[in-house]
Amino acid sequence: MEPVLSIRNLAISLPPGADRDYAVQNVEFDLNAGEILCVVGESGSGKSMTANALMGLLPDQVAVAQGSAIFEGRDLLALPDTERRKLRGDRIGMIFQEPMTALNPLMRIGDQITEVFEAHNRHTPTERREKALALIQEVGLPDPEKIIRAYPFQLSGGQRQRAMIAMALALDPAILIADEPTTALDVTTQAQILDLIKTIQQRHGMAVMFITHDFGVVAEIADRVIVMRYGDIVEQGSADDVLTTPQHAYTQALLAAIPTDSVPTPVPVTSAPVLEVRDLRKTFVTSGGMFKPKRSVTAIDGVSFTIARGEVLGIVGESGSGKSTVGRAIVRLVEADSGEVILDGQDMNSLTAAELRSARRRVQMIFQDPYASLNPRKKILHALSEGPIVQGVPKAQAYARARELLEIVELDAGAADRYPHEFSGGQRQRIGIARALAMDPDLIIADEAVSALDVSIQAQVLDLLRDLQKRLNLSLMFITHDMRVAAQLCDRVAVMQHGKLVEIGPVSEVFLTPKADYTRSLLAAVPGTDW
Amino acid sequence: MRNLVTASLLTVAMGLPAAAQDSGGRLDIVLQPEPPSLMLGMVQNAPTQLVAGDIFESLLRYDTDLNPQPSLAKSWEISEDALTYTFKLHEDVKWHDGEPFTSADVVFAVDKLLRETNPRLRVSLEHVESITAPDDHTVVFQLKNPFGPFIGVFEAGTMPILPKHIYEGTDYLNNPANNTPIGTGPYKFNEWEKGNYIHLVKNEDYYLDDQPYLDEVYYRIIPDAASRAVAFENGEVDVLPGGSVENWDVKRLVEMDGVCSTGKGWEYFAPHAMAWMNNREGPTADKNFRKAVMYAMDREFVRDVIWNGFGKVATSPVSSKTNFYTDDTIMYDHNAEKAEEMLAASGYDGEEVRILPLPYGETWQRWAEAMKQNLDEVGINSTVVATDVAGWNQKQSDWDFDIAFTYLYQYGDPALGVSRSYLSSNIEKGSPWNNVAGYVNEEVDAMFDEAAVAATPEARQELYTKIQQQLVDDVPVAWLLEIEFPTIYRCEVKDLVTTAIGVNDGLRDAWIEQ
Amino acid sequence: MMDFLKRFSRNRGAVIGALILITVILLAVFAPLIYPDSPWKMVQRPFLPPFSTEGFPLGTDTLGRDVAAGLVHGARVSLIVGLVSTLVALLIGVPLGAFAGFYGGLIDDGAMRFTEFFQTIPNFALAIVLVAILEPTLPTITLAIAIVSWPPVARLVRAEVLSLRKREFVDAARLAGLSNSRILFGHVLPNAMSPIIVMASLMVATAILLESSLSFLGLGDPNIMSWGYMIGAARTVIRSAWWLSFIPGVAILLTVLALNLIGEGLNDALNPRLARKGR
Amino acid sequence: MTLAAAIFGRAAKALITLLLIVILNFFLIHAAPGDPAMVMAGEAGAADEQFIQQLREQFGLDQPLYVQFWNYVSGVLQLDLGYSYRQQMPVLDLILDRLPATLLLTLTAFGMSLLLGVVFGMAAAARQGKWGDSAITSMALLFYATPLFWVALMAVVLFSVKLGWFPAFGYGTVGADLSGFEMVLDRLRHLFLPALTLGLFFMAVYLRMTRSSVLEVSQMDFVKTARSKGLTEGTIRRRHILRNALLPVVTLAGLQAGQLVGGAVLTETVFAWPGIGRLMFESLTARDYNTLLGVFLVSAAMVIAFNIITDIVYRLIDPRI
Repeated sequence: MEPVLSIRNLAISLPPGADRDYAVQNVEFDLNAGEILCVVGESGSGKSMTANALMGLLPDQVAVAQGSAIFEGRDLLALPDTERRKLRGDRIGMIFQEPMTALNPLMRIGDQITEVFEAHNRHTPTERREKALALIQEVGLPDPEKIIRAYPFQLSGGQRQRAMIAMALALDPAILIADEPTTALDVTTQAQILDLIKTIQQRHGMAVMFITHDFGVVAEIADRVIVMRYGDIVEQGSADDVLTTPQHAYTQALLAAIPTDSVPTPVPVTSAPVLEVRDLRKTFVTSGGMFKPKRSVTAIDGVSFTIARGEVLGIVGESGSGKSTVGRAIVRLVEADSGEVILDGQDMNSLTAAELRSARRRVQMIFQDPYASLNPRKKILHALSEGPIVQGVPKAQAYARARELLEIVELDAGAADRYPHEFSGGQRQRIGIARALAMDPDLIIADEAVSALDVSIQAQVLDLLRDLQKRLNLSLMFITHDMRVAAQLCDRVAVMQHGKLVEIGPVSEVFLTPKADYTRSLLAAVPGTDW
Repeated sequence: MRNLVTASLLTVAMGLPAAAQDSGGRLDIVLQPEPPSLMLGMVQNAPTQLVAGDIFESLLRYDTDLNPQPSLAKSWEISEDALTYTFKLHEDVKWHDGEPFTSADVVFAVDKLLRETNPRLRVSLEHVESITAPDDHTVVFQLKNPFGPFIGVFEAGTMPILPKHIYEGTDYLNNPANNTPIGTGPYKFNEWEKGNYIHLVKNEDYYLDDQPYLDEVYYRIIPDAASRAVAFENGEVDVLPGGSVENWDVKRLVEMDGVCSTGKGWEYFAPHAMAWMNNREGPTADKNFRKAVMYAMDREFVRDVIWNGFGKVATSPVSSKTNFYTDDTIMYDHNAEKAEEMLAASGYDGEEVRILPLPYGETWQRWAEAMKQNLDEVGINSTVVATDVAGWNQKQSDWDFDIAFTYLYQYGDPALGVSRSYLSSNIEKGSPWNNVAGYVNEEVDAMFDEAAVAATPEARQELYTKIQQQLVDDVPVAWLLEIEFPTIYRCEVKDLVTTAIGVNDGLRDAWIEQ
Repeated sequence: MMDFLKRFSRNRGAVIGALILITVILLAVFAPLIYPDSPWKMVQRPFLPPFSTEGFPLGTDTLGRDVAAGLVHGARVSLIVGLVSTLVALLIGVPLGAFAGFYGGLIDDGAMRFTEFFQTIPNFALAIVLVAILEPTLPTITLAIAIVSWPPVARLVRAEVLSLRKREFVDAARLAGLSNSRILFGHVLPNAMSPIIVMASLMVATAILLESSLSFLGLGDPNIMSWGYMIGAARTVIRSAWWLSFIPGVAILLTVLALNLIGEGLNDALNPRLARKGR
Repeated sequence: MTLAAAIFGRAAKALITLLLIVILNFFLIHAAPGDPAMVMAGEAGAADEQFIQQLREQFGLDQPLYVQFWNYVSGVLQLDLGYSYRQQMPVLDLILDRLPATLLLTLTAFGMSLLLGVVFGMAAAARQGKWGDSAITSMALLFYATPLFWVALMAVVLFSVKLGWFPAFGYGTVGADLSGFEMVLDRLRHLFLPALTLGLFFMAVYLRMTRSSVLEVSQMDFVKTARSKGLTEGTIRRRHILRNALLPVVTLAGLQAGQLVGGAVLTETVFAWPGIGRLMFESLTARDYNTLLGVFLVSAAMVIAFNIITDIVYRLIDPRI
């Protein structure tokens, strides 16, 4: 097969002071006409840098050090800026990860599409509009006449990504570069967008360079795969080969780190419930002014469930399903409108502020963002001991316990005297776990605790959590959007949609014989389920 | 005894210069600050006088030696007993609205309106028995007793003649005509753009032939002193009345080509700069302390540096320009040793003395700073109190000061402008214009009372000499400078300052060389 | 700390600014040693131009006072007014903004209405009126400047606290059972310090400008030699002795400039995320 | 929410703010030492207690403070701002007389500083790190650090006295009887220096804000999107960066309205500009309570109007609100 794009010996240099000299080195691959090539790697592997280099969109201080990229007989990397500009949007299109920020918030969607034609001097204004409408139609957006006049903020995330695709498609490019285009989307939306990209690729016969960190997505969409690590290509081959018989150890490790779909055998819940939630409700009302209408969103709509001592309950759902709000309502970071949260027979919702302060110890949380969950100005020791000290534990004892806990979460006890910024994301998440344990809680709520981590790190933290849960007989409420993760860790799973609990039951039942339609569609949307 | 002084011939001789005057032209005069009103009968602010002095007229004007000159009155007689003043008025005078001017207007204006609204005239009118109009063009003032200074109160700012047909029977202060003054003067009010300018135009029906000479006059309101100087340099304005630019600029401006200046035109006012010293309490209650202050001050330095050489060191409560001045008094020179001696004699214990500067511009501020330094040098602790015009008035009225700068007009006669500051009967809280220092000396009180009504000038001179000797020894007040405010103008402007109140009523005779 | 110094010193402007400011501070501190006599003392002929007479490098003013002495003593006043009024403004603005941002709801509404109210009154006009009412002395001028300067602080702190209080480490502190005030003062405010410090450095500069503007209008403390006073006093002779207002004007300019440069340097050093590239 | 409703809402809130300002200032101003009667008597050069008392009665200052307060506030509620003691005319007339001058000055200074600030800010950002950037930012820093009144004095000396290009002060050539185009030209010549002086500082503020905002927006994803579409840098800057970068500048401009109006006090004094800023300073020294209160009220209303204008501009730029 004839390659549309051949990259040879590509190296991209980083500015002095970066953690390494080159973002990528010795990169060589071909992109063939009509294929989808997935470039996979964890953060910092250089996969996005490569794509940006091809587009000529590298940040100021980063430059191509050597190499060539032959496209339509010319070396992209050697072209003058004006020539490359003419290629962008015309022969090579690109879509990005964050549909929320990749569109100009102040411009109508229609204008953002038609300006592609304008930039390349194609068509008359009327024709441009016609073409834009057709493109909107093609990417499956409803009511093109309305969309063309809409501003980005009036569209959902999935719709915006479709609009982005419409822009990239406008001039029927030979190559589409997609940089993690579905990472920020919910799983069902992701499935639809993947579908759309595939359909369009086939219809237009484009070559697609698809950058992702998710092997599930790879399995879903890729014809060929390149695996990158620290700026090197470690493995490339057909999708089937790489996924089923990975050659390189790193690929093997990555694939092994992916939570499998093998559902654990259900452990029957026997012990008494540590937490009982009864008919919990919460509606957020944005306070209108004198002339502003009030807006209300029902986040929790009559949710009831229990968690037994030593049990792991997963709460899964898409963004906006209310799963995080349930977690925060239980610890009263959000005040519920009504309902009971009974912890060992005591209703948390009826406590006064003072009573609450001492009762809070009993439920702790592990947070999502490892960079925001630790106070950057306090040493780790402080983070781990402040809570116990406030609760009356003597200082010396709290400090000793803090160091001990650091070892429990497999960090060095010396870490106590360092500041958060000295740690990696995975290490910070371990500290977050230690902090929760420090309070000796009855229940730990982990809110998307591994979502922000790379796959391999994610696996390590999950291992740690599972291990601790077993060892310490922790009760855990595990909130996640990732069905695979939930399947791996939880005893029971609750599925939420629009603030309601649509299904709850042992993992095997929910995943293998789902009762609710919504659960089924969620499961169907998980990428790479067939593989 | 002065009898049958008829001055009309005299005026012709000295008022009119030899050369023929050119008619026409426009004059731009700086005005600062913006006057509250042009109704001279009710408001006597300096800027009001500057503008309204050419809209309204009084019976007399005064030359720069304070001799009376005809104005609305073409001649006058004072009876031998000095009790009857008879004025003959010009016959063809019209108000700006065309109504004829008669003696009834004079009687109404002085006896009714001004008696109510002008506190300064009110004091003099206490000596008046009656004001009558035997015919349309004669006015007779009958006095209760001889009052020497009386011939000096017929000046436009003190006794402007206002139209009876407009004011009679109205609420004077709120009469709508106050905004569009109607006078008999050489110029008519035309327009007042607030914050910007006041525009007067020539009175075509003026009773003197050919006069006035100018077509129009703009009084330009420019709030910043430096900008006023620039305006003069740029040729935007032609006349800087005394005090409208800072002294440092005066020196520079008068050295420019084609620029003339004169120190004349202030004789009637004879501004006397002085510092009240609180006679009631604090270190200044002690006479020796006050003398120490007098010796400590370097007033020549102040005149030479701060006033750029303009003015004269004041040696007495009476200005040397005012009648009845004497130099036969103790002289306080700048003498630190004597000051320290006096200070020791006063038993001064280092208490801090509060100096209240006059909030009328940088010159006065510098002066207060210089005084503070002078006092420091002889060992008097002092602090300058920050204040603005309102606060300054308030603090003086409430006697809340140790030393307070001020300057007062003398109005040509000690009985009009000097005695008010020293009479013990004139001690009253609430006004900054009486005996603010709180000086009490019954002997001086008696002599002042006697001098005001003494029949002959010689008798008055004798009394005033004694008064001055006594006061200079008591130093109730630190006399500083006889201030000179030079009027700066372009040399093409002729006959601008011919009277004792200068530009205030000088435009009648002023003309521009074409 | 070392990191901070390194980042700060990488900004050339900031280093220059710091050098200027240190010079000004040294002059201010050692003023009584350099010029033991009162700066008000009339020591020579008036209007000596700079560099014309030995012993009076910057010449003399309208009354023959040494300009150099005035400049050195004036540095103290400018710095004191700048620093103290900033401090007072922070004392008003930081708690107000912090409580508004942290507690939200009615407290926030009330505090913000109050702030808006002060921002609606033209600040310089308010300062003039306040000084006129209280009568100009060093403390009242400082207070007046503080009163018109705090609203931006309150807004800034509120915005910072609003975003910080949603951070997960604040949630964690809450779950640890910490009291609100301990969370606010122990966790939230320390993280808002960087922008506050940057803003404070700029406020000192603005306060110095305000003080000089007040003095220019004759609303200064007449017993204290300040740069604003020197310009105000010299403006009447600006045509014949321009250097008298020029020199203190340059002193103000340099000091304010230095503070601004330092502010930018602090901004770069304390908020590396927003640091300007290419330095 | 519609624009009209938003403006209406703002205006309603503004009324309450204005009333509070009236109340605060009433008591502030009356706390100042001295009163208008005293000042006016002082200006007359001579007065006795009777005269001053007479003035006080005329002005109603002999009444208890709460009565004066009630009279004033009830007057204000009926749009009667009282009578000026010093200028002897209704305050409202006085202010309406002076307001156009101030509006002309502040709006020109505002427009000029915003325009120049944005243009130069963009230019600096486009040359980031290069010589041109340093030159522009240094200039901005200089303007930012220079006292306003000092610039005013220097501008007069240079442009008016030395070069004679522009009149040093005033609102127009007095008595020139100009009309039509000539009058406009004359007014513009008089406007130039004051507007420049007042505008320079704010130009520097907007310049710095624009520059940093442009740099920040340039890093945003949608700019990368625009590049990936093949737009030229000029188009990207104009169409994508500028509009987004303007948002914080507009917000800042609204917040600084109070400073702008306050700065007019100084500028109007130096340039003899017959506006309400100068009126304010004059009536403060004269303790002309009603005028001072009226000016405060009107200038606060101006600040609110500026805020509403920037609000509208913001809404026009940003469809999200």
